[in-house]
Amino acid sequence: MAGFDKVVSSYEEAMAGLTDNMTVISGGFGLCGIPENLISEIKRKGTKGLTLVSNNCGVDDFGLGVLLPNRQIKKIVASYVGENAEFERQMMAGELEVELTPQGTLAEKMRAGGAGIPAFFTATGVGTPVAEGKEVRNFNGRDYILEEAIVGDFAIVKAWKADRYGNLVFRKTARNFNPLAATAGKITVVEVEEIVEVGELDPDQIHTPGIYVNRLIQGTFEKRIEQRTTRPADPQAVKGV
Amino acid sequence: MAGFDKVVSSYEEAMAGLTDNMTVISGGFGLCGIPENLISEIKRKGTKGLTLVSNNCGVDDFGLGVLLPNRQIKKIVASYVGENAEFERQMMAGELEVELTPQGTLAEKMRAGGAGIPAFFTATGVGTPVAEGKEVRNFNGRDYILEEAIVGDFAIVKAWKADRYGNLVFRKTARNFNPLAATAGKITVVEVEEIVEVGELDPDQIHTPGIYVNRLIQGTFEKRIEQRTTRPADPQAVKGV
Amino acid sequence: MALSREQIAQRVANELKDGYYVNLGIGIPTLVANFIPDDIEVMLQSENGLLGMGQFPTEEEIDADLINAGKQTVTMAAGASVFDSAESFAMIRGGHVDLTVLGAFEVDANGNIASYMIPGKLIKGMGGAMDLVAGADNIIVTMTHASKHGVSKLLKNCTLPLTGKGCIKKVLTDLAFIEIKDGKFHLLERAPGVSVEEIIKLTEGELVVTGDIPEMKL
Amino acid sequence: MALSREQIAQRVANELKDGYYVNLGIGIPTLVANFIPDDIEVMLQSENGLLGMGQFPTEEEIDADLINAGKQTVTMAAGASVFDSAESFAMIRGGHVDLTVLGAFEVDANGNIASYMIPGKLIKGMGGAMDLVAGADNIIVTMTHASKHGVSKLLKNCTLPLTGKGCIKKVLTDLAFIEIKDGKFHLLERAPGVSVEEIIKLTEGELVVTGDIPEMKL
Repeated sequence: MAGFDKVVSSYEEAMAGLTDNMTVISGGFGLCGIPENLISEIKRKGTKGLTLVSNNCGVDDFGLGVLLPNRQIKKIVASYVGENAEFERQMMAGELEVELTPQGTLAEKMRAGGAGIPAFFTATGVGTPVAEGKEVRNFNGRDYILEEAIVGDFAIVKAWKADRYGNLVFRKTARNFNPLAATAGKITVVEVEEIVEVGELDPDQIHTPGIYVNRLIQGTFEKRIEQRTTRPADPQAVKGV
Repeated sequence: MAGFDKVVSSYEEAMAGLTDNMTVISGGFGLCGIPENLISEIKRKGTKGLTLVSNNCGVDDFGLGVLLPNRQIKKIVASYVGENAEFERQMMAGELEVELTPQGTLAEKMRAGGAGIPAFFTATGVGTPVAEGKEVRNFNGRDYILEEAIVGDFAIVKAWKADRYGNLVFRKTARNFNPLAATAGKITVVEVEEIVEVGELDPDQIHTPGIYVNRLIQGTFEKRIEQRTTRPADPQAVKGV
Repeated sequence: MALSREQIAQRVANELKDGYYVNLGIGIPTLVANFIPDDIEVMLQSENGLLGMGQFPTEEEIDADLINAGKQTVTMAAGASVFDSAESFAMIRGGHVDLTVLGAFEVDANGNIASYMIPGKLIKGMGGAMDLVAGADNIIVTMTHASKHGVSKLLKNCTLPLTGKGCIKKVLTDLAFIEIKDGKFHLLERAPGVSVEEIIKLTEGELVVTGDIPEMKL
Repeated sequence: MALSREQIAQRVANELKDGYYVNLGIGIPTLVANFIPDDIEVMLQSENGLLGMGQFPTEEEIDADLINAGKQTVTMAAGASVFDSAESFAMIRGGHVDLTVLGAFEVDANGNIASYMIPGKLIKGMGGAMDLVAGADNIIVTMTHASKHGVSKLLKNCTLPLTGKGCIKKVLTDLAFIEIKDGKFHLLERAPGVSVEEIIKLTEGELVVTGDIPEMKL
């Protein structure tokens, strides 16, 4: 019996069933907390015509950006798509459809997708291009627009630790969109830095219960940093300059 | 400077500003994780005409039920109101207005209230008395009803641990509606079993960030159990009978 | 002979599959936990915010902070997780629970269910039942087939306020296992020793009987 | 003389109050953190999921898992908490943040703001800016008063796609601190050495000047 053991042994197995023209929701913010190896596997498979839902689209040679050169992405739903020359070229050339979505609305759309809420009202975007074609309704004297949920054929997620049942714990701001993406995939695939025994994680401290997770794999991560900002180790040293 | 120190020194101070006819949202499920002493303080103050939003209304002599004898409650929004004879009497006599709300819808209404979502669609309650007077809309072939958010003048919450900034950690199923109530009060008052120093709680493991908390007090709790169900300590002993 | 409460629970347990996340309602559904086959694993979801509900605690283990949706003291199984009520119903409403078992006063041939209110008599509230029936694809309703006075609970149309509309496909009573489709009840199995005629007599809604109806295996 | 970027940040910092939860946008707003008065405490919210953002890390402290919304490596202050993006914007959208400071390309006399897109030229996206301007009651926009070519950015009507409609009440430019109400700009303070006439000249929207306009205190 397999029971609740979600662990798979290869990235090929992890992304099995992903086919052309599917919708994939990805966790991550910039290059922080992105499912690096699951993205690489999609590149390797060469799946085309994908609709990607992710806050950002990586950079030219890392993150979701690696799916651009072979034109694997048909459409992207994102809040911020700077930092990527090939992205800009494809968008300007009309080769790539871009649906800019406010960051909070994007997060809420994923949550709603996972939570069986088909649509919700928000004040975000009222009177802006984001509101075009959407219903506007007044509640208690203020206008709101109706936004619909997002569900993915796949969700790809990066967590820190997991047990074999797929209970997940995230680390610092690498959490970001990952717990939301995890709820919104018909098939949710998670890669983690460490898999621990069932029972090791404190039930009160699990960020994503295993019920949302279909497949789990342990990976190694580059964790590239986009803006390396530091302060001097010894402030006295600076003052002394 | 007070900074972010949310600690108050008395229950009187904790509930200061609560006046007649206000709306109070309470955490708790049955008698589990209820803000016992904040409820007692409302009883002591004798505030009347309250609209209470809570999954349950306690029992006759414990929990929110203690606000019934002096007719402090005008209306209750709850999912389950059994286990309480005085409640039933007042309801049947038309002295108490009851708005039965499905448990998941109630939780989502609180979350929406705290999250600036004025309304959302849900399939829960379609075709039932809950749907009366509510908009029905079809998304992707299924009917949903529109439910509106709830915001309280006060929210009363029971947590396990907190730091002085109001960062909260809940324990086991005493979590229930508490984190949701905490987000939905114009003034959110929290009582806890233990207040620890700022920095002691792991930032990755805080259930409710202090931004939602206005006042914090340390209390002692009876923690009454509604259904005391047990198994024999040693199953062999039973078999041996 | 009509099934006992335990036998109803036992028959429901046969519908469990390895790896199922299951929500068991109060009453007979709770008993299903006692009959989970040894060769499969299931995880019990309790809508007050627990996935991985364990057995009742010993007297020493009792913890007022750890209860199930029936407000009974419980324990946690290995791999359990705790969450708030919004997350709990996100799971339920979002269709992540594989099987829901709950009781009812009435069901009808259109898949409607009434389980939470008898106007003027019993007004306790729906708790999580409306969310559960709206959120689950796979629901088994457990109930007695008829009242003590022989009044059917499997109706043409529910008479009590509904808990959910058109959402019930499977009903297990003390007499029969029944599927609801196309506006009709379809008899799948009968309780050991109970005749098809007896079931027909106690079913108000249209009952389709196709071929030989097997006895349940318990 | 027109304020430097640092001076703009410094003037904004005077608006901070003890116990404020503050979201600082990318660019000049980020610099505000360097000018928080010693006698008050504020907590910085970063919309990627951090409340209690600390200073930049030392080379040894750098952690790829700990960044701010500008994707810069940061640290956590004492009492910090981490959460997911839905929770972060629940805070923002729900009005729990006390002050938001962000940049803009244009604002107009109706409180509209354009800050995220120059059609055909700059299409990077709005990130969290639309949520921030929709969620906060208390917003300060920081920007240069006019372009290098002397074209005003305080307009009758924004010309670029809007980030938010009717949501801006306070603008701090390199020349002036301005309040927006009743469809007009109201001059509150001028940068040291900058004349009222100069500000009028560089403000396209109607500018109300009432009485003596004090110089800013930095």
